Amino acid sequence: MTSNLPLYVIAAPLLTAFVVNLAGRFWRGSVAILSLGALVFSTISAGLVLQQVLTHGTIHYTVGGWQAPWGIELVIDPLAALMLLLISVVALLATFSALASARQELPGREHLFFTLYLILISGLLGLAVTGDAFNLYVLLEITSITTYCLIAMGKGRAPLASFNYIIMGTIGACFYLLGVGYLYMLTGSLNMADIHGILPGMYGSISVATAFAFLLVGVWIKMAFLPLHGWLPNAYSLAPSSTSVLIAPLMTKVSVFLMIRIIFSIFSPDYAFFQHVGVQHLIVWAAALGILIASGLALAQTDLKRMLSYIIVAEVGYMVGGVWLANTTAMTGAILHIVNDALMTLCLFLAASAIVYRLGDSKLASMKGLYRRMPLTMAAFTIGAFSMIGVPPTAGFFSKWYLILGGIQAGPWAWVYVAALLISSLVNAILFFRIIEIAYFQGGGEHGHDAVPRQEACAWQLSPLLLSAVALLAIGMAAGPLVEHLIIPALPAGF
Amino acid sequence: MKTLALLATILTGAILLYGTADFAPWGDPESPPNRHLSRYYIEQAVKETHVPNLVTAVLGDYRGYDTMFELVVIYCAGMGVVAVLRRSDS
Amino acid sequence: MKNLQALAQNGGGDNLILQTTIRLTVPFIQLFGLYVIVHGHYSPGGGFQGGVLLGAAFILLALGYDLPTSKRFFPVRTNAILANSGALIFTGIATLCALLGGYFLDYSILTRLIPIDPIEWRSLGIFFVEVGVGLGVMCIMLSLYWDMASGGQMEEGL
Amino acid sequence: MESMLGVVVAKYNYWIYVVLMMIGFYAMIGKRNLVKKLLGMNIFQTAIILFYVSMGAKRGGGIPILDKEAALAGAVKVAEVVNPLPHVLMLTAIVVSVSVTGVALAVLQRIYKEYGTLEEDEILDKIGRS
Repeated sequence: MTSNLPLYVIAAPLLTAFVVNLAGRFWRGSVAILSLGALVFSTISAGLVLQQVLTHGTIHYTVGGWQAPWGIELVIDPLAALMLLLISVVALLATFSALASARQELPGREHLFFTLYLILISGLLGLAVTGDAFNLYVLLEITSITTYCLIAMGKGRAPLASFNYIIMGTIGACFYLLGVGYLYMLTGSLNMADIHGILPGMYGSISVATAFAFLLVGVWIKMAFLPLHGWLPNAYSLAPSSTSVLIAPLMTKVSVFLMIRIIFSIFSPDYAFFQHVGVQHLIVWAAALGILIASGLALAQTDLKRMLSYIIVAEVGYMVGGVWLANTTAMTGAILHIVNDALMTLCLFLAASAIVYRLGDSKLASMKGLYRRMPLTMAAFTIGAFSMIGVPPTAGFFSKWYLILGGIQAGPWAWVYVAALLISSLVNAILFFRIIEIAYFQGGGEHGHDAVPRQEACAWQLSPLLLSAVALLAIGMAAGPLVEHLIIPALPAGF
Repeated sequence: MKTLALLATILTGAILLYGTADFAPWGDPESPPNRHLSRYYIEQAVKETHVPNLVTAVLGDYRGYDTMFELVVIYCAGMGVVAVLRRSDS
Repeated sequence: MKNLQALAQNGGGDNLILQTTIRLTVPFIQLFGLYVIVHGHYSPGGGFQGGVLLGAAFILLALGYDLPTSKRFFPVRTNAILANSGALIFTGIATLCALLGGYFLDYSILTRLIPIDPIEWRSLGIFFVEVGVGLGVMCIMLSLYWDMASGGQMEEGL
Repeated sequence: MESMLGVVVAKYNYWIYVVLMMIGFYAMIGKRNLVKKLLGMNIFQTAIILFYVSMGAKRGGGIPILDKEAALAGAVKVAEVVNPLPHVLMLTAIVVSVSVTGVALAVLQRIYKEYGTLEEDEILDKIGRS
């Protein structure tokens, strides 16, 4: 009899979502208390689960007490436990900021907003631990539906962006479902471990290859891997800031994690990477091309949130490429980059949300003199930006380091990926120094220092922002031990 | 644009049809999906849950976790529609 | 003819036959919906199907009369509260099983509350869960119709 | 040629679902009217439901509702009962598809209020002009 702790991590936000919806109608203040309470509980439990998994090994939790192939099984391996902790920490930090923005952007609809918000978090947590291929589809749809609604709650063009996302997201989910159907037709099972055990006998089959392709394409659409990225920039930049602080850091990273799950838990690295070397090379090259194109598009943007959205698309290329380089170093880099990128994106989007909260929009042109107006916000933004560029003491440097080393290790065919990574870092530097130039050197100069009154974002937004910036520095400082004790054990088995 | 869409559609359909090559023919009682899990459900579900309707037994118990999230999905849709459309919600 | 057009323009074009038919059939539709939920163990049916039927009964009221009538029979606030309770019944029972020391959703552990045969509890647990599903689906279906038909204004329907 | 025909006849269910799915998929990515895209999405999802249900079919199989006494005595012939699992999965998929359709319709109403049209080209025109 194992403990129920992993499930409480998922159940706490889910149950609270319903209670928030009920209680929020009568007393607005309860929304903040309940959501924060549930997420603090989830974070602590997730920490305990991670510790338990690291000491005692993978937990197999059978929901309803039914043994694995018959019932639904949750598999909490070290990587899944790490994702649990990452998701709950990021969600907790984002919630502080979302509470403040939601009060400003969606007055009177906070209880509805936070109902969907908590269910989204619960769905993401569920995705991290599920060991059942069909259950993964259901959870994928939960995260999608809540995201569609949360984006459509924005003003102006937001519903149109949301509709495009609905069409693309449904294509992705349906492709995934088709892939699961093909696997079910071939193996008669839905449990990932069970499929993993049956499949090796039929690896030569065309049907297995088709299933693999459709599963991958489905997840790629969800994570906006470059040729399939069309929906992301609009959806993330037009969503209310209270939404984008949660979905921008988490959705794409969880999808990358799902890709790792599909490759390692359903199929095997041998099949995915080495059976057809040409496919592996093609995907890494596509990732490299994706990084370059997305970085180029980011350069053309004049809006902060839109620019950050294109950077997210580029970062997806880093991680997909890192996974498909298929060596231990690159895999370490990819997993470390999932953690780092979630925190970096969180930091940058929290800063963007604070800026929108004060300025009303996120146009680069209106950010003049922002260093004098909001010094702490911009300081944290700068740390996030440095991390995104990959400046040494910050977290971003180390994951890029591992990725580049992995690229070099993979052999001469991967030089495109390494080059793309370096060029994209350079482009990021240009991007962020342009913002720093606008916000630090332009505006306010001719009127002296007192022309712009100091007007910091409210404490609800500032504290998580500063915390995430400190976390980036701390991860950077402690990168060595972190990789050794957390990332290396979390590398998927068979590697 | 339309030609591109048509090509993509035909390509997807062709891959999907080509991928059915190794499938058992329709209605084969010995095909993998009819052999592996379903045999256990048909033989054991009534003994283990006392529910003669196998679909209900599997839906409510063996895969109850799915069903829970299924209810959450439709709940989300309801609340989401209220959040997106309704202006006069008190 | 002119009279009818004037009636339709004033929104008074209510159809007596339609309304009487709906008034007569709604109770039977609801009864059938309850039957489908309750009898899900022995015949095709279950929470979703029955919930949709129950919701359809109220939607029929809103179609034949108007939206305010259906709101009088089933107030908006009650709808929201029942939808939440439906979802809470399911997740609550699931969590209760975990809190009692079993696995999540392991209904047989509920014997610790009321000591009957664990396998009977599984059957009973499925039933409770289906009731929660039916409640939730009924409210959500009606709420979806309200919002769609009135564009979120909640004043007049189709 | 004959063998090709034999293959098609033995697996005609897949042909039907693929054709249906292609219709839906084309509508989703090729049509310029947003409602048509939504309808395409519904056709697509229906095709997948058809695919799953056809997987569980068994020649000579009956409905998956058993006689309780016979089942408890272990007297059920597996060959006479169709596979219940795809039906369970598709109940879930149907609910998901209903939910997505609902949300999409609500979003479409918002778009219509904003732009007064549901033709993608006209909407893009209006965005470009403003």
